[in-house]
Amino acid sequence: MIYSYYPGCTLKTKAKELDRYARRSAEALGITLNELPEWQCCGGAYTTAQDEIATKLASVRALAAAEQEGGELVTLCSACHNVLKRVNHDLLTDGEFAGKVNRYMNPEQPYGGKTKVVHYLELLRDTVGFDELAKKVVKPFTGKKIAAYYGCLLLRPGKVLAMDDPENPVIMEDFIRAIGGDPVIYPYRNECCGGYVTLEDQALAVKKSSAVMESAEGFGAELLITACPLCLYNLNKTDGFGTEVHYFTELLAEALGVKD
Amino acid sequence: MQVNNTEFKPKIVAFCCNWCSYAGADLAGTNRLQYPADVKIIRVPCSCRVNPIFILRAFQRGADGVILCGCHPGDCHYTTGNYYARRRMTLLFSMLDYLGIEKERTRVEWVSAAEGAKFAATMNEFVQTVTKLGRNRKLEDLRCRK
Amino acid sequence: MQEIMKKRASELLLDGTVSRVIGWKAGDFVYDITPAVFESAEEIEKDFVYTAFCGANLSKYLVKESKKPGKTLVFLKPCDSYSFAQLVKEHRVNRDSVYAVAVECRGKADVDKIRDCGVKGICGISEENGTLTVDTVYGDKTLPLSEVMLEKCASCKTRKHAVYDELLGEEGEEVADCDRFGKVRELESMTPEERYEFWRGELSRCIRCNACRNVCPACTCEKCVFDNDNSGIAQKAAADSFEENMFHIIRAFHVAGRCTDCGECTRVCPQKIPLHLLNRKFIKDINELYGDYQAGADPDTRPPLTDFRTTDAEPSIVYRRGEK
Amino acid sequence: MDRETNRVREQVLRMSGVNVLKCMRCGKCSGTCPSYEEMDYHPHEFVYMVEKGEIDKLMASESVYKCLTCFACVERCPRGVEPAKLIEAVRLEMVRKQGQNRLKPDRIPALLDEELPQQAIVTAMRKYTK
Amino acid sequence: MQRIGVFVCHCGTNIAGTVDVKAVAEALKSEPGVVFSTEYQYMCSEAGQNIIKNAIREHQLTGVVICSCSPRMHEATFRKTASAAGLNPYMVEIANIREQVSWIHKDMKAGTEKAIILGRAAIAKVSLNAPLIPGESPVVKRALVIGGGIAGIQTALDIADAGFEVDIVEKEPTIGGKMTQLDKTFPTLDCAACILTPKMVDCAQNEKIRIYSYSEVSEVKGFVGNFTVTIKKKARYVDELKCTGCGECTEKCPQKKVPNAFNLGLDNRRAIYIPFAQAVPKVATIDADYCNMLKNGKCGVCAKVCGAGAIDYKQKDSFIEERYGAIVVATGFNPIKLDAYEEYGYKQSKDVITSLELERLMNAAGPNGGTLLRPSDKTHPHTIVFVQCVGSRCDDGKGKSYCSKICCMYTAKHAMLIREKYPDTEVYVFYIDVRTPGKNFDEFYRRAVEEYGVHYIKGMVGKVAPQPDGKLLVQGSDLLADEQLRVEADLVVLAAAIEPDKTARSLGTMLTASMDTNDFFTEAHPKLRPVESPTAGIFLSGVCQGPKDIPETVSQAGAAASKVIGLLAKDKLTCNPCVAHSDEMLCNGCSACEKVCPYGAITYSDKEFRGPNRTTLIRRVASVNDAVCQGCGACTVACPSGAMDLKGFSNSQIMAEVDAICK
Repeated sequence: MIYSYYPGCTLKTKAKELDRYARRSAEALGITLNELPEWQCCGGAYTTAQDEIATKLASVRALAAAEQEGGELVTLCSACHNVLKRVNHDLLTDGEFAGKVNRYMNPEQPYGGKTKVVHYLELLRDTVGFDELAKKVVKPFTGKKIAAYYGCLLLRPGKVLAMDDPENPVIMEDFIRAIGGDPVIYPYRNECCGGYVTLEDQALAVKKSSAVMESAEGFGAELLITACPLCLYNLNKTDGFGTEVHYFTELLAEALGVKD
Repeated sequence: MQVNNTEFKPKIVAFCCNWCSYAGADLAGTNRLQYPADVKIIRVPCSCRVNPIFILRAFQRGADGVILCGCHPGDCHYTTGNYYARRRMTLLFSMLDYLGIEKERTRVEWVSAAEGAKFAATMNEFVQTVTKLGRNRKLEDLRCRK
Repeated sequence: MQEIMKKRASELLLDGTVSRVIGWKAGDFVYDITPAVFESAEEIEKDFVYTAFCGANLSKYLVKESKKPGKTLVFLKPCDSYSFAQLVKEHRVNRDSVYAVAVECRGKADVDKIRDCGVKGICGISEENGTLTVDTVYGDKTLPLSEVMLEKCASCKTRKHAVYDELLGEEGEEVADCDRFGKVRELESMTPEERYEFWRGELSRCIRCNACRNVCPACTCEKCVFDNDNSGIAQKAAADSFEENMFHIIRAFHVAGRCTDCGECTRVCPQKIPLHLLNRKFIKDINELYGDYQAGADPDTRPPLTDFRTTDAEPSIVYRRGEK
Repeated sequence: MDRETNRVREQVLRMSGVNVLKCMRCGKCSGTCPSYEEMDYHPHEFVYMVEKGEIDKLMASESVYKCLTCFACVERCPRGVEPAKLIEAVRLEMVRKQGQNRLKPDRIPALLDEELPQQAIVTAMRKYTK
Repeated sequence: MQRIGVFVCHCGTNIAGTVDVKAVAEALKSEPGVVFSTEYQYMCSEAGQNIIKNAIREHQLTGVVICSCSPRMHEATFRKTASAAGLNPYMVEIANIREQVSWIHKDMKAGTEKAIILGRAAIAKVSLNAPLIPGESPVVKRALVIGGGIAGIQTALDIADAGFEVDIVEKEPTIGGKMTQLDKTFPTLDCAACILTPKMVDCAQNEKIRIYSYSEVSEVKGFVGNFTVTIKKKARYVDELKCTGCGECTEKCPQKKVPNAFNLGLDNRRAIYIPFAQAVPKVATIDADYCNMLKNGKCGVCAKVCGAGAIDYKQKDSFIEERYGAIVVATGFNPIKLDAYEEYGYKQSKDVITSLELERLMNAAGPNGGTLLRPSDKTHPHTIVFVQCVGSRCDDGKGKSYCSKICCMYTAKHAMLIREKYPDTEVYVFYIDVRTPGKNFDEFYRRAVEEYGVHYIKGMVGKVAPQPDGKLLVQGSDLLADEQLRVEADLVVLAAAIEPDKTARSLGTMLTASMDTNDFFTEAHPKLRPVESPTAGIFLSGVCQGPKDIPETVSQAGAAASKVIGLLAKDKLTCNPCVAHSDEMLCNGCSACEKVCPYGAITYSDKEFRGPNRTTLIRRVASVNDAVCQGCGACTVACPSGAMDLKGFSNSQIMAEVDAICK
C-alpha cells in the first residue's frame, strides 16, 4: 500500500515527533508514505470567503500532485487535513471555483477534486482496520485510561470532512481500544482548544484548553492524545493539570514497538 | 446567462398529470412562484395518456420545447401509468436525438402535487434551456409558421 | 429446392390438408417476383417459383388469407418465421388455420446490386453454394451471392426458424458475427448536426408511396392512423419537410418492440431510404435499456413497450448517453 | 440603508455565501460559541446586524478577532445559516482595507515562544491580515 | 355547429390584477364557434353562475369555456351549473388563468396574452367535446381503517355508530397507539388511559367493528366503492381465540431481558408479553426475536403453563382478503431518531431523554411506578431542562422542515406536572417560540409560567455536557438577557420532532394516494377537503396527514368518518365517464391495450363483421368495462391504430389543444 503523504509545516519543525512516529508506525504496518516532493504550507486555515482563490492554491498544487501519484493523499496534522479536504471538496462540488483555479494555475492536466484526502486515522480505520491493528500491537496500553482530544479541525464541518460523527465521534476511541487502552469519553473532546487566537490572546486559549483538561481529568483520564500540534501546544499551556498530552502517533509507535 | 436573441420567446408545451404535476403547478400558483409565460400547460389524466404523436404534433406546429410531467415512479395515481410513459418517452427522445433533433427540447420530469417549488424551478430551467437553443427549426412544419 | 417445395405444396393441396398456398410467382421479369396465393396444384405447377429473388416476406398475407375457410400453407424463410410468430402472438393470425412450411435460406439477391455489377438483360437465376449464376441475354454470368445480397440478408441475424410445422431443406444456425447495429452506432457517434443532415438527406426523398407500410408485417392495422381522417394526423402525401419525419417516426414507434427486423421496409422502398435504421435504433435501445428482446422469438414474453421495471432508466439517460 | 452601507452588506453576503434570512433567531450559535464571553457582538447578532446593515459596528469590534473558526455554530445551526462564515467575511472586509491589517509582521517576534507551532503563526497571519 | 359561450372570471383582483379580463373576453369572442363572451367578478358566485345559466339558455350554448381558477378547484361547480341549465356537464372546459397565469406572472401584457391562448385551447377542446353520461358502480358497505391509534379508533367508532361495518388493521399487538403511552393530556390534564381505554373497549365490543391486531395491509386493488385488500396477520404464536389474557405465561417466561418497547426500552419485559394491562385484544404475543423455543427449540414454558392451550409455536403469517368501499389511513407518527443531534448527548447520557420517554417515566404504569427518577441512578432530579424544537423547523439536512406542533403544549404540561408533584424541582424550558394556538392553550402555557414558576428561556441549547459527578451541564443562549447560560441539570428532556410512521410511504404507494416530501399524506384540498386524499375513496385521519394534537386528531377522525359514511350510504357511485372506449371497426385485437391496463378493464371477444362481397369476417376486438376503467389512458397510447381513445381527453381534443397553443 503506497500513499502520497503531506506532512505540513509544523511537522517539519515543532511537531517532528508527530511525523516521525507516524512514519515508523506506517512502515511497521506495511504502508509506504511517499512525501510529496514539492509541497507548500497549506496556510493553516481554510478561508471561507467565496472570493478567495490565492489562499487555496497551495492546497490545490498538493492535491493535483497527489492525483498524478495514485490519487490518495494522507495527512496527519488536523489543520492540514481540514484545509486540504475542504479545498478538495470545493473543487469537486463548485465548478465555477474549479474553473477559476484551473485558469489561474493553467496546469497540464486540469484538476477537478478527484484526489481522495485521507487522514492518518482514517487510514488506520479503513485500510489497516482497527482489529488488524490490535493484532500487531506488541506493547499494549493495558488498563491505561486515555482520553482522545479531537478539537474542531478534525471533525468540522462534518458534511465536508465526513470523517466521523462530529458530535459523538468514535474513531480515536476505537484507536485507543486497538492499542489496548481504555478510552475515556468526556464531553469537551470536540470543543475548541482556543486555536490560533493563542498568539494574541493566550488567556482565551488557556481558558478553553483548561475546560478540556478539566473535563478529561474529571472523567479519569491519565493521558490525552491529539492529532494537532496547536491543540497540543494549547493544552500544554494550561496550569494545574497533571495529565500529559501526546500525539496519538507516539502511542501508536510505542504500542507497535517501533518508538525508538 | 447569455442569450443571443433576447427577443426570442420560446413556445413551450407542458403535459401535466392531473393528479400530481398539474396540482404541483396549482401549488406553484398558490405560492406565487414565478415562471415564464412561455409555458402552456395541457392537463392529461396521467403521463401515460401522452401519445408521442402529441409531442411531434406540438413540434410540427411550432413548439420549441415539450415537457412531460408525471407522478414520481412508484407514486402513479393509476399505479403503473408513469412506468409505461417512462419507457415510451425514453425511446422517443432517443429517436429524436438519433434524427439529430436537439435532445434538450424534450424533457420528462416527475413532480408531485406537493412540489410546487420544483415545478416552478423545472419550468424556469427548461425555458432557459430552450431559449438558449433558439427556435425549433428542425421539426416545425413550415406551413404552420406564418 | 423450388421443385421440392412445389411437390410438397401440391401434395398438401391435393390431400386436402391445406386449401391454399401462399408462395411466390414471377412477374414479367424473373427478378420481378411477387407474393401469390395458389389454390390448386395446377396453379402451383404453372407459376410457383423459389429463387434467389424471393426476398419477399409472406407472413403478412396470412392476416387476410388465414381468415378464409380451411388451412393456409405459407412458406417461411427464417426471418419471415419471426414475423409470423409475432403475428400469432398479437392474435392477428390464428395459428391453427396455418400450415407453416419452413424453407432454408442463405440470403437473397438484390437485383439492383447485380445490375450495379454490370449485369444486364437478366432472364434467369440459380444459386449453388453461395455462387449465383445469372442467365442473361448476353450469356451466363457468375457472381458471389455475398456481394449482391439484399441489405437485410447481409446483416442476417439467424438462419434458424422461430416456428414451423414442417421443414424443407436444412435448418440453419444463428449468425454469430452478425453486426446489424454497426450503422446505427456509426450514426450515434456523429454530431447531432451530421445526423440531422443524414436523415434530411434520406427522408426528404420520401414520396409517401406507403410501400414500407404496406409491406411491413407489423403494420397490419385495420386502418392506419395516417389514413384515418378522424385521427387528426391523416396524411396522404408528403407536402413539406415535417410530414415524412412524423410519418416515419410514428411508424417506427408503432412497430417498436414488435418489429422483428425483417428488413422488408428498406427492400421495397423505391427511394432507397434505409428505413430499417429507424427500427434498429429502437431495437438497439430496447436491448440496451430493457434487456435483449427479439420480437417473435417466443409467444409469452411481454413486448417491451407494454412492460416495465420499477428500476428502468429515466428518460434523462438520453441526455447523458451522448456525453463524452 | 445608504448606498455605502448597502454595498458593504452586499459584499459581506456575497463573500460569505450566507443567507441571513434563513435565521429563525433561535440563538443556538451563541449558545454553542466557545468565545462567547470574549465577544461584544455574538454570533446571532452578527447574523441579525448584517441583515440590518449595521456592519460598521461589527467591523469596529474586537469580536471579529475572537472567533476561533471552530465551526461549532455552523455544525449546529438548525437552519444552515453558517454564522462563522459571516464573521469571517466581516473580518476580511475590515482587514482588506488599506492599513487595517490586524497583525503586523514586526509584532510577531514578541508574541512567540519556544514551543509555539508554525501552524499558529500562519493561521493567525491568514486570519488577521489580508 | 358548436355554439360556445366564454366566461372570464376576475376572481376579484386575483385574476383581474394581472390579466386584462375584458381584453381576454373580447379576443375570445372572435374564436370559431364562440357566440357569447363575457366577464364577471366572481363566476363561482351565485350571480356568476346565473350569468352562465342564462347564457346557456338564451344563446342555446352547446359548449361552455370558463376562464378562471384551476379546474381542480371549481370544475365540479361549473359542471353542476351547466347541468342545471340543461347542458351536459361534460360540455364544460376550464382555462386555468389564475394558478397558471395571474398568480405567477407579473406582466399584464404577457399574462393577458397567455390567458387568451389558454382560452383558445379550451375553446378548441370544447368544440370537440361530446356529451358524456356517467355510469354507476356498486358500493361495498364496509370500511377499512389502517392504524388503531386514537385517530383510527375514533373513525371506526363513528363509522360503526352509523351502522356500517368497519375493520381496523393495527400492526402492533394492541390497538391504542401512541396515546396509550402518554401519561396526562393537555390542556385539561386528564389521564390519557382514563379517556382512551373506554374507547378501546368500545371497539372490541362493538359488533360492527373487527380488529385485526398484529396485522398489516399487504396489497390493495380496486377503486372507490370496491377495494380488495389483502391483510397479513403476522404470526403471534398464540391462538387469539383461545387466549384468555390471564397473563400467566408473561410471568413464567424465563426470558426476562427483552427491552420493553411499550416503555421505550426503559425497562424489560418477557419474550411472551401483553403490552399493557388494558390491551385490546388482551392476547399474549411471542416476540420471535427473543423466544428461546422459536429460536432454538429449547423451552416451551409458556405452552406448559397455558391453561387454555393457546400457545402455537408453529403458527405462520396468514393472509386474509377483504373487500371495502372506503379506506381510512390513520397510520400516525413516531418521534424521529436523534442520531444527528448528538450535541445534546442523547446517546452519551442516559439522563438525556425524549419527551415520550418522560411520559413513561412519569406514568404510574411506567418503569418507576410513576415516581420521576433519573434513568441513570434512579435518583430524584432537582433541575430539569427541556429543549424545544429538536429536529423540528430545521433546514440543516438532518431534521424536519416543519413545526411538530405538539411539543410546546406537552412541554408546558410536563413542566407543570413536575412542578406540581415535585415543587423542589427547578424546571427550565429553552424555546425558540412558544406556539399555543388552540382553545385554552395559551392560558395553559401562561399557568405554567405564572402559577408554576417554570423558567422559560428564549434561546436554544448549544451543548449538553455530562459532568463527572453525573450532572448535565447545559450550555445555551438566553437571548433576552444577551448571555450564554449554563445550567447544571439532572435531567434533560428533548422535544424530538415527530415524523409519519415508516409504514406510511409503502402504504401510500399501495393506495396510490399522494404524499408530500415529508411522507405526510396529501389532502385533496388544503382548506376545503382536508380529510380526503386526492385518490377517491381514501380518507385521512390523524397525524398521517400532518402534525396534530389529540383534540384535532379526534375531530379530524370524526370528519373522516362522516366522509366515509356519506360514501357508504350510497348504493351506487357515479363513475367517472371519462373512460376509454374502443372503436371496433379500427381494433386489431392485438392485446397491447389489455397488457397495460392496471385494472383489467379490457376484455376481448370474437365478433362478426361484414366483409367484402357479402362475406362475414370474425374479428377479435377489445371492449372496455366502463365501471372498471379509471381513465388513465395507458391503453390509448399502446394502441397503434388509434382504436382505443379516452372520452373527455380524446386524441383529437388533446391535439386541438396542442394546435391552439402552438398557433
